[in-house]
Amino acid sequence: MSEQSGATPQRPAFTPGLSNPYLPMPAKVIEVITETPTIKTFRVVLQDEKLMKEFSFEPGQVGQLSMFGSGESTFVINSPPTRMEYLQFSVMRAGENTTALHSLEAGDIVGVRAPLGNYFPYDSMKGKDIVFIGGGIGMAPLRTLLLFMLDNRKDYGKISLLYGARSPQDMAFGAELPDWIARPDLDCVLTIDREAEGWPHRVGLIPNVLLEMNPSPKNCIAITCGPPIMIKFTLQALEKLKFSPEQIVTTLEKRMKCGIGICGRCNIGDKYVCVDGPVFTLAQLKEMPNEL
Amino acid sequence: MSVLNTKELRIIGFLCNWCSYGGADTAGVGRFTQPTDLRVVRVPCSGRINPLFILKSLLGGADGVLVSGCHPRDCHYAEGNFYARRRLELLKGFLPVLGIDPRRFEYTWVSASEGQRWQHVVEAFTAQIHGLGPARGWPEAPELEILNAVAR
Amino acid sequence: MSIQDDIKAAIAKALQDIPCVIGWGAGPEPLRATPLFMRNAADVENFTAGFLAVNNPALYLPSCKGVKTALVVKGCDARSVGQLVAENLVKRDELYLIGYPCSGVIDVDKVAARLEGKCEPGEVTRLREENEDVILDTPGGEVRLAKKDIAADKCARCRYPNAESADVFIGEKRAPVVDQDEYADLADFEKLSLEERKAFWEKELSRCIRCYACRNACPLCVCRDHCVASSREPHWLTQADGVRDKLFFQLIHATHLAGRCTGCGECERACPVGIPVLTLKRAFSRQVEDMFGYMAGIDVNTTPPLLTFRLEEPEIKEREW
Amino acid sequence: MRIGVFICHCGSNIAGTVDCAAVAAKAATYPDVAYATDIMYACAEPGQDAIIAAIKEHQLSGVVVASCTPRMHEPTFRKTVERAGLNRYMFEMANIREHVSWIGKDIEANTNKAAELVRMAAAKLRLNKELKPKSFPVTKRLLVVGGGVAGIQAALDAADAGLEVILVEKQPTIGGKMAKLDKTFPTVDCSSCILGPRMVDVAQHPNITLYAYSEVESVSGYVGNFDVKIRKKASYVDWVKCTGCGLCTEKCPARKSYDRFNEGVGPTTAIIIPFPQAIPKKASIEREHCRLLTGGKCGVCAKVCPTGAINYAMEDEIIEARVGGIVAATGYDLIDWKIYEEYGGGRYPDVVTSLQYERMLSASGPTGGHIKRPSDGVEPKDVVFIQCVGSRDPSIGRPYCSGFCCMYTAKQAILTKDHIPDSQSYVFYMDIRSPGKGYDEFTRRVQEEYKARYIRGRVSLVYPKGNKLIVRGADTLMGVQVEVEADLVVLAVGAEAASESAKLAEKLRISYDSYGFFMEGHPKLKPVETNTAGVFLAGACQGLKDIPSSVAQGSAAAAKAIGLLSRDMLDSDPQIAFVSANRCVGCGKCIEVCPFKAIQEIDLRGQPKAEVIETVCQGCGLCNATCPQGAIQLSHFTDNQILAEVEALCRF
Amino acid sequence: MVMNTDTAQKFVSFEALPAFLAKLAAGATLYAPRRENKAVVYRPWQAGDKVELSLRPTESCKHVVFPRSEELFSFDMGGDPEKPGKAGLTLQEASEPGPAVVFAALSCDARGFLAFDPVYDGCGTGGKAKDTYYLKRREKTTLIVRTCKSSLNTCFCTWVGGSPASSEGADALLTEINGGYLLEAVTDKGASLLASLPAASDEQSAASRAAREQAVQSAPQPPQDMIKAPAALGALFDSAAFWEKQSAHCIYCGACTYLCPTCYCFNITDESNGLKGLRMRSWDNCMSPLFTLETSGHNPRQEKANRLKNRVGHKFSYYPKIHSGRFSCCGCGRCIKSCPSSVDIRKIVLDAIKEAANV
Repeated sequence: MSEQSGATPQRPAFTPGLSNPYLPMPAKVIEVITETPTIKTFRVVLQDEKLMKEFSFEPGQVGQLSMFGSGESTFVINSPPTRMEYLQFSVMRAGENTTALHSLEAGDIVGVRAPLGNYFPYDSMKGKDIVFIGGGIGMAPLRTLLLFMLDNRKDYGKISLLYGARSPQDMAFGAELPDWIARPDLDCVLTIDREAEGWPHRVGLIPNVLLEMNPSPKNCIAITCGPPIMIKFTLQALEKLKFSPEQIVTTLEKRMKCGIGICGRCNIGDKYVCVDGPVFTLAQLKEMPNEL
Repeated sequence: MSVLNTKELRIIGFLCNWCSYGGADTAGVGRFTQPTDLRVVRVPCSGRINPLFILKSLLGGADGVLVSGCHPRDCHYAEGNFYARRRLELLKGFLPVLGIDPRRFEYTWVSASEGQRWQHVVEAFTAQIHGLGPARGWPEAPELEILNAVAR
Repeated sequence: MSIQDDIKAAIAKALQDIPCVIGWGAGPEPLRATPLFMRNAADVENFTAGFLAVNNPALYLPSCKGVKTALVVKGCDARSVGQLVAENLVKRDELYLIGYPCSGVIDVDKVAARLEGKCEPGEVTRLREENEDVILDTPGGEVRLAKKDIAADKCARCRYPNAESADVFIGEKRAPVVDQDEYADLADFEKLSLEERKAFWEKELSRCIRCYACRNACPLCVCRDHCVASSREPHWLTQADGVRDKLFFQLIHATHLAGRCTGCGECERACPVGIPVLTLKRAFSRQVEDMFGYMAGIDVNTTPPLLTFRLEEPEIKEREW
Repeated sequence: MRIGVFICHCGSNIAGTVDCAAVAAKAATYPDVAYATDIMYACAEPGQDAIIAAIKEHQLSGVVVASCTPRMHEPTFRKTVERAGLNRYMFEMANIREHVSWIGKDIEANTNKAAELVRMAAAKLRLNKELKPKSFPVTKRLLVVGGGVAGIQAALDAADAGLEVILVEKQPTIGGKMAKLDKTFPTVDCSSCILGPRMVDVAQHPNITLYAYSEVESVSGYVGNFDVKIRKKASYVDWVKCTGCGLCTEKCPARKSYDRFNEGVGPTTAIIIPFPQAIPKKASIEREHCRLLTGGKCGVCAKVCPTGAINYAMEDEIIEARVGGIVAATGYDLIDWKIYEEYGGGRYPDVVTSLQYERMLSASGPTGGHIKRPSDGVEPKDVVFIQCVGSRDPSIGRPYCSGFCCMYTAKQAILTKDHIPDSQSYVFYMDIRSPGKGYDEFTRRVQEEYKARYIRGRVSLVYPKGNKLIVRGADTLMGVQVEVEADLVVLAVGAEAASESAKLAEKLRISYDSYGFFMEGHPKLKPVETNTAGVFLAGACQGLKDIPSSVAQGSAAAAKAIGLLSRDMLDSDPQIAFVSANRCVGCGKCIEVCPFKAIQEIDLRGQPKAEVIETVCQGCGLCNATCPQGAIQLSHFTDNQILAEVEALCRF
Repeated sequence: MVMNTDTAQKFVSFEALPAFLAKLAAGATLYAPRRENKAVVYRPWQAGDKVELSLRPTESCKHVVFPRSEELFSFDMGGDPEKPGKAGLTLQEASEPGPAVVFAALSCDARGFLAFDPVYDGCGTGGKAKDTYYLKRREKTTLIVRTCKSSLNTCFCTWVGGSPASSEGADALLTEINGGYLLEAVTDKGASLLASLPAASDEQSAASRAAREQAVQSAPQPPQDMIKAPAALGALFDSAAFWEKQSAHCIYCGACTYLCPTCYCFNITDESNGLKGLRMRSWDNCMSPLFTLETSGHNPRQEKANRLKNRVGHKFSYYPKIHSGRFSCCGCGRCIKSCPSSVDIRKIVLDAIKEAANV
């Protein structure tokens, strides 16, 4: 990784709230937002006020959200560290635990183990243009960094967001989109895969729209997250746009259990996504065994 | 619960909705008095009953398990009880291999009209289980003890 | 030419049209062979059949689906294949079976018992077959053992030594063993009282490490990647180290094998801690045979008994309550 | 989940032996239970309103009602929770009436048991999923099985309402038992005069397709779309060509054939038209009597047939049809009275059944309406009627009253007097049961006006003496033994379900009782429905009844069928199996066992997988119990839901 | 804490062994190899139990510090009388483990713990997230290993830095000599355990030394180029053909991992009954396809070839890269000995080295 790119994810910043890293912090769900038919957003507050006050994390770090009796799943904390009234997790219903999480209602108690993993190297991105490319639920990890950067707007150059989903109904964070679009300091492009009635924004697959947007790689970092197939073609598009591997940052998803680099399942070669990731540059990924 | 612990045993019944559950209803409508031990799990068809439900019950602390379905040829779903008959018969023959008294499990057929027969089945089975007494449990991992609301 | 060479010739011939032939080759130590996937002439040179050809190659068939595959099979292996075919889990026309007369296979645990006090089976440095005997080189010198004393239990009552369904059969067919009761292996267990049986399973299962070698060695256990042993939907089992869960898994396996198990014994052989898990399946098999006259893996055209029924079941004495 | 629990008192039905408040208090401690209360009548309007109010007030997402059997009110409460905005499947019932309060008086045990049943229900409910029905098109065609008066009525009513109707009759003619009757009680009007026109209507109705001499071979499918196979039995006569002229029946040399229509009163030919008003009026050959078909020599009928309709090579034909609903109207048969040795066990020719006597009375019968003793053709003077032959007799497993024998015996006594004015009728009876309109008056008339002698008592023996039959019995009113010298004895033989009703029930997947009578959905509230959706009952197949009741039930069954088939689309029950495709290994075991062929193999990215055909699946769950990895699960009765109920018991 | 071994040699005669074991068992749970049916397993020792020393244990003793399943904590969501159905949350950590002694483990078993130690000490998080459950047990466990008198066909401890007489990772070493056993403390923990025993004579010490030397002599010779293993495996990562061939007969059960003294992977699951339940961890294994199956259905190691590659790669490539060249393998050979289909990890590694040389 070149110094110049600066896009080096940090070493783990594990700051457990308790001495036992497996013990979750009890947290109360204060709000549930139904984003799409399959995605719900949960805003939680640690029950221990002191812990909540002291809680700190970096954009891109993840947390293990527990539904007691069902289990834990890993989600990025998609609220930014600059807004600490609550921690926000967005959950796509797919398996048993995410289905259980979807039954949560305001007032319910969950467990949180956070922050875990590394984070976006936002310091080294200072002064640069940023292109966010998010697909579907992949918007969640981008949201935390996007809001963080908007909250520290002067530190960064031009910020663009390309956010795509299958259809208007599948677009998460709908409540925030009007604001993002309206902001003069954010270039927000929304797209859906196929034409839909009343959709005023773009239509087309993310990589294609990205090529149309044609962002300049000069002094620019592209940050992308989304389903594997979208990532695959987005990376191709970015390479076509002459982004170097050092300029492309993504965040990975793996099956995780312990979250602290022990249980052994999230490794890619000698890297553990839960502690060495989830944020990697494409340059790093190219160094690693091809086992995504 | 406390008093009943000594006078009731844990008997689980798996009843098909169309015949035997109806038969139990008919027994109720007819006010045919029955022992109180039995707890009924309603399933659509005796063919729905995976023998593993019965094994799970017996390993998990049930003292007796009773399955009842439609009489052969009368299955609401035409064939479910024919399959059940084979599976349950095999299961019953298998229980002694585990050291479980096969009399802790019985299966029978009771139609929706046979309230009196249902009464007889419940009486006879309950008496049989009381005759055998409480089943000896199977050890679990110690950490699972918390799952038991009542230590058995 | 020996039978071994004849089989090799048959394998080589099969390889002309078929990409892979599964048989056995030299294993990591003298008492053990290992399944061998032969794709070329050099592989065939490593082929070995006979007393060490323990593994059941039918195990690999479901994962070969869609690709024509040849197997060298013992009689018991052929039964597993037969059952897979009967259940339409593999297609017969995707298979090519090379049969040979099997005279029994080794049970390393029996060797261990014979070597007790001398050395461990893992210290045997060489095995030679000499007619009905094997000669083992051990640290304490040569030990001669009769094959029949160290052959697997199933071999002593083998009724199908000849892979009747083979596409090509190498060698003279052997006469089946008929003098031992098919379920003689259950006799000792059945002498136990109900209480003793329960204690027996509690003791044996307490050793289980939940590695599921029994399951993965079973040629008829087809769920493998989707086994309910670790699923939450359905959630039959906890992952805890308790006899109840461990026994329950064995009951899942046994009930799923009821009417399907051919008694190849691979589950029990695979168990690293020596739990007699085959007993559970054999108990079902005997009942299935008594009740439905069905022995798995013999007739590919008969539906396995738990997937069918008869309107009248003469052997089922339904209880009248 | 936020669960609300409602413990119903059902007045004192439950509260009498269950401490409902205690059960509610216990239920309040169960997982996810946010609200628990007891309630006087959950099913009544105030009860349902209270449930709806509680759902809204406490933001409940699931409801448990502990009350009567779910077989009774589950649909009611599902609608209730639906009215409150919940999915109807977010509801469970605990049966604490039929399964608790009504079967024991121990309040402590009952209360505990009720609380445990509620715990099971709540444990299951926590795993319930919202289910939504799929709708599917309905075949607007009705199958009526049985062409007796009930079936005829059902067919005509349904056809008049615009439905296509297929009427299947086992015999070569419709008309059933009523067609055999001479007169009907209590009006003593001519049976064929009132039934005949209705039969003609059937033949002529553009919406009715009649398959006589046919039987239902198999039924598959389900409400809205049953696929039926009908076996049209070989009549050896091409009915398209047959004009019903009857020439063949006159010339047929096999004149000793059993006359089924006439109950064996006199012989008939091998080729027959059952009776002059038969519908269809077509000839048919009874194979076992035909000289050509059994011996290979004859062929007379073929020679005489003016239209060349005879076809000895004819074979059974299978007709396939899809129908939306089915009415079973298969009627009854007489029991085998020959088991009664005291009546001669069938050895005395002058002991006849009531139905044989009807044929003897009928002007179109074999005796031309003249009553003659079968033994010698002499007109009888003293006729003894014995009631309850095979009715109300637990010793032969027929403890029930056949219901109509008292009335037809009275009618036959009247007709006897009409035919033979100097005759004397004697009636041995147990009780006279005549609760219908004008019925009791009728039984009085026969005694008072027609001077029939009614003797209350059983007949202990009938034996021949010379050319008479001595009927010995008790007169329990007088307390004396009586003996009557009879010329003819008529047995009022009891009835039972038609001989093959059980087989049909199995094909229709409906229940039947130990006598073979089909089980109605509910003895009070669903007298013509069955527990199999889309199958209705009419007439004596459901339970013995007389003509007016049969006709009424025929109309009622038609009304139900019309109601069902008036809809273009039906909602399928969403309690069906579903496949978790990523767990399915495509082994096909579920496909093998599914009784409904509701599972098919599909190809998913090169892998074989099972797929449930949603409108075909009936939700039996056999596949679920068969799938080794549990990849196919039955909605609303998943493994985890059943395990939750088991755990709710075993872990406590 | 390693101490001067020369000063702590003790002797226990065959006859005195039961009394010594009883003493050990009095203060801790004493695990000793026991014959059960065809297997030799480490079980809590009770007076009268025969310690099986003629056959090598089928399983490793890792379950003493890393139980096959254990509670992490329990939870109770009930308890609020105002909101009975669902209320608060009480978490209760699992109770502290008691002291344990393992008697007569194999020397390779002890070296297995050395593979565990850095991982459970939180090396992944720079030491920040320590696995307290493991560490507490490890600390409270005293390990007495034994010198192997001979090698099995499947033994290869010498390939991976071990030896049949190694006491690395153990607290004491047991060597059979004439008339009994010589016990040699390696750590203070070991020494305190042996304190009550009589000191060994010089003769006995010499005999023990000789026995150990003899054991080392008889051990298999390591291949020359094991050091190339990490690079070779790295180079072959994308060689699907190599891994398909090596894994063809593997039946991907977990026997190898569960018997392995260095395999430390686990699963975490919840079990509950109503409002109460527990979070537990249990052994898991990388040969299972479910190990890495993601919720989306995607599985980075869907094929068994990939899983075997990860297992071998972890032990001989990834782990050494992170842990200064140390293999995560102690060469006990149990994975080979007990493999139902005779997969031989030695052969895979050697083939890989050979193959990589050709690439």
